[in-house]
Amino acid sequence: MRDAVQDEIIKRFDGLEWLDRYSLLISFAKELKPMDDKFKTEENSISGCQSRVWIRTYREDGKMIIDLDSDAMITRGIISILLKVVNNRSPQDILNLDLYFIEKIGLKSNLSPARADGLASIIRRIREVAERGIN
Amino acid sequence: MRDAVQDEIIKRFDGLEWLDRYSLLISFAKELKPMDDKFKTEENSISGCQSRVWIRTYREDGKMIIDLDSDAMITRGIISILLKVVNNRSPQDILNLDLYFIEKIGLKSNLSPARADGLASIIRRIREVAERGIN
Amino acid sequence: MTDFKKDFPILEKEIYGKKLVYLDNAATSQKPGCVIDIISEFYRSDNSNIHRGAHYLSEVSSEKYEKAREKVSDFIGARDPAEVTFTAGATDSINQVACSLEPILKGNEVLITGVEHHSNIVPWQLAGAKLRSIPMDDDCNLLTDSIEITDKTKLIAISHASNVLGSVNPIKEITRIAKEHDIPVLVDAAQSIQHLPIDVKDIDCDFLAFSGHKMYAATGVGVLYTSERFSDIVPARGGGGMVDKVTLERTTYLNPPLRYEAGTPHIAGAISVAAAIDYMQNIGMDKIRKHEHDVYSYAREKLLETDGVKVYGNTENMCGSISFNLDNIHQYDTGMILDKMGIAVRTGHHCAQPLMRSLGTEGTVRASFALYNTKEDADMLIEGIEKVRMMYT
Amino acid sequence: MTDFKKDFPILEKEIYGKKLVYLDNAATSQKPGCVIDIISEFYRSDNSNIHRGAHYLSEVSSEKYEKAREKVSDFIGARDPAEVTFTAGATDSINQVACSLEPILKGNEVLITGVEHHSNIVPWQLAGAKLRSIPMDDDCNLLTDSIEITDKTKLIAISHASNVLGSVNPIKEITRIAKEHDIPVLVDAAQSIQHLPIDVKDIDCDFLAFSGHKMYAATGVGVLYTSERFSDIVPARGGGGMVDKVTLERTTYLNPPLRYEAGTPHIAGAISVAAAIDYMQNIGMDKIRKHEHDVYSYAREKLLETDGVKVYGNTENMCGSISFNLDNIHQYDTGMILDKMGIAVRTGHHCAQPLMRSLGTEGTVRASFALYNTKEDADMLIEGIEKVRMMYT
Ligand SMILES: Cc1ncc(COP(=O)(O)O)c(C=O)c1O
Ligand SMILES: Cc1ncc(COP(=O)(O)O)c(C=O)c1O
Repeated sequence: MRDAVQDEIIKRFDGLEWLDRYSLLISFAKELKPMDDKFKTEENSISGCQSRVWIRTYREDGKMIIDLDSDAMITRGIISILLKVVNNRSPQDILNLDLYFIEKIGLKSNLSPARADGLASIIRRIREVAERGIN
Repeated sequence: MRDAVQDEIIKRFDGLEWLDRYSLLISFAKELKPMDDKFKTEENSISGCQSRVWIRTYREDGKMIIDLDSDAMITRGIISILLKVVNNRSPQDILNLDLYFIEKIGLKSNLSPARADGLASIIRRIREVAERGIN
Repeated sequence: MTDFKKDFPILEKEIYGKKLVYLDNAATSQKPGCVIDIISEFYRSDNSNIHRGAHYLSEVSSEKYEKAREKVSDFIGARDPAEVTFTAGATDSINQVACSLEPILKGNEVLITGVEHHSNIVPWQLAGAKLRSIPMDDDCNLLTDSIEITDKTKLIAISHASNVLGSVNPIKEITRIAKEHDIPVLVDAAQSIQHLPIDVKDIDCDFLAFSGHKMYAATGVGVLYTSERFSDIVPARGGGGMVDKVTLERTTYLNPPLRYEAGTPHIAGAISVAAAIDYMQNIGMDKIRKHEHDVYSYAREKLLETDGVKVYGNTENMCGSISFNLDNIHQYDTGMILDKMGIAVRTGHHCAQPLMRSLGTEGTVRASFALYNTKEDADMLIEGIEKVRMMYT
Repeated sequence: MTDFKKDFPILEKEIYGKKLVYLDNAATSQKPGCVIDIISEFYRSDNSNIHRGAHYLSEVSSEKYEKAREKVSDFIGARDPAEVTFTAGATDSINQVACSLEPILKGNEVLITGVEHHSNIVPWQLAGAKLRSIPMDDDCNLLTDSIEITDKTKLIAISHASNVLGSVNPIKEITRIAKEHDIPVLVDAAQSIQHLPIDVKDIDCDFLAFSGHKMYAATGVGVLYTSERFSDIVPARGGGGMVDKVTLERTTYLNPPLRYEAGTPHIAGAISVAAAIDYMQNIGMDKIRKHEHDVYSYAREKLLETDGVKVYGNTENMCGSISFNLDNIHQYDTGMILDKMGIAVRTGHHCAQPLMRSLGTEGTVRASFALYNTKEDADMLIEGIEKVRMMYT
């Protein structure tokens, strides 16, 4: 299932060298609105070892609003892109999403089970919230 | 230090095939006077896993008399040869002995530390007794 | 029948000028070239420590390690790879369970069988448990009707197949009875994982232990399956890789499988287990089992037909090992002479002294088979036995 | 200086099109081709289970295994090979000691330092001991004058070198103090065995633990030196190979070393440790140490000179690891970008959370060196760091 937002992101990464990809990630990171420190609590954190990630979600007009932040720039960059794709959608939409951009822009290694703090656990957490939003 | 008894034994094994060596060991075994069952006690046994070995020693005219037996024929064969070399000598003689026949007749593998019941532990036991005989 | 021997470089060897006939597979199996190569390849191009790596090689190693876990998980029919942890071997796996369950076992009772290997005896003793055996008949069939479970019985720990006799225990029958009493069951699969189909869901055991080196993989690696029912027991070992938060006062643990893997694991070993499973599955498990069954039955029959040979144990299903003695000839003598003919068997108590006592012998000669053994190997064994008998008369 | 890199096949590799600069040696070292070949060779022509073998291959394997034990014994200056047991790794070695000493430690106290790896923290907690740290100054020098020993102190367990900082602890000073109070000392040599001369008689420690995989040998194997003073403690693990007589009621154990090696050991692993020692000794330990010292000092100085780099710890003797952070850049970011330049470092808490807390950081970037690293590798690291800083401004 094609998705315009993801396709657009994939295009921006297309053909870039590794280091340039990371530069681009950093510029995405800079676009991300920082989370208010008061929300960076233990409960809101996604446990891991490499970088800390906080998540906060709420509903507005049936849409899920997701607020994510991290103390590492690369993680922020990934989060920033992820939010472009998943934020502000209905829980069912989110569950239906095929996040093919991850593989296409070469972030698959961040998904490995070895990376407890990787994209995988962030996505898992978002899906869990979305599922609770449906039931 | 050359030793006539050992040299004689080495000559008998010389040039034999593996299986023939073991046949010869078995015929040596048959020469060995069996130990009286009443001496085959736990205390007299040399602990090991592969075959049981019993030892009994006493002194006669300053010489050490060693009585050895085993429930396995190959071990009996080895014991039988060993006794030809070490039996009926003074403790000091026994301690001075260089048991070169072992390597020469190809029994070295029976000496490996892995063989708790091998020749090594029998020899160790004999030496221990001989040492006590000196002090 | 294809010739599997050619896959195993060591089987080309000559021992004392005779072609090696390796029948000591219950002690350890040989390794196919492809498994050996995968170990080398790992060290040559992927080696790195796993988990939490910030770098490429660490990702590669971690991925291969976790893929190995998945492969094992599928192979034994686990619900989830998190139920599979890599250990240092079957003995280590059993010790870990004994250590984790010590608070429950101490002063209580573990029910075992009369054919257990010391590795399924001593760990329970060290945990402070008393041991009792399920009765068996003279052929070493477990008398499951006579299983007696008391308030003190906190675990049943049984081997799937005996390393001495090759007898296969009715483990499903036993887990069924255990479940009625709500008692966990540990299955020692050290001698079955390489011979019999195993599905932990079907067996319905709580723990399953086996070694890599007996199933064509590296030394120093084993597996412990821990049912998700036991996903929160206290880990037996502490160290890097299994903790969440550590302070001097208090430490919290990760979830399984990492919870049960303290320290750097045997990464190459785990990968070799997966490679060995691949090797077997490429041949086809059914094909292997049929071939093994044919050779095993043939060898057993031949031995039973041979004059002056006493074969121990006789149960409905059997695999792997056959134990015997020659009349009036010490097992050590038999083993030594067979060795000189290039035939590798093992002799002694096979780490099963209680069984030896009930068989009324100090030891046996054990011939144990693997997928590469053939009827010709069995013939060589019989021929060897005849020669031993000749030498001793 | 000869080029040792050529001895290590993996160092030929390119990562993302860049030549690999491997600086994650404190996590695990790479293996020289000769060690890899010896492992393969073992499986191809000697593989068998060890001890009590009645056959040729078993004798060969047993002998190689025992020779490996002797080699390790000589390497660390043990009085007798019986003081050396092979384990599954440093973590496993420490856990075995914790388990054996549990009766003494439970409810009492183990004295550690503030730089310990979780593997030298959690096992003592699992044994029911309380932990207290020897105080250190801001540079992570142990304040041995302030060591406080109470009636509850039953063991001192210290790392020889820190896996995070590279700081070397004054272990001889500590064993001296410990002996005055008749308290045993365990030395965690996981990060020193490959860098510093070690003589257990000279150190006068009671236990010494290290891993094979960090000293150019296989994964899944480690060593535990147990002084003959502790030759009769209760073994931590039970199983085949370590017992004398086994009945369901009572089991007696063999003497060390077998007493402490339950189950089939990692035979190929032990042999690989001996091969790794051979490899190092063939180069010459002094030569290795001088070279490592030169490269380490050079890298450290360069890092200290680089703008915006904070280096942690500063003790008189240092080896192996250097930990640092770039101002305002998360260690994870630094590690990821360096990785993309082919430079493998590790980032995070390095299994030393208590130390991280006292350093006031969540993690560091760690570059750790082995005998094959060169000043050029250090230059590449510095160059990489400059690039990271550019990307982040
Ligand atoms: C039935 C059984 N259980 C456990 C073990 C122990 O296996 P390992 O020595 O690989 O730990 C063995 C190996 O001989 C065995 O045959
Ligand atoms: C100081 C120290 N101790 C212990 C260990 C544990 O070693 P292993 O993971 O090989 O068991 C390590 C390894 O990181 C270490 O650096």
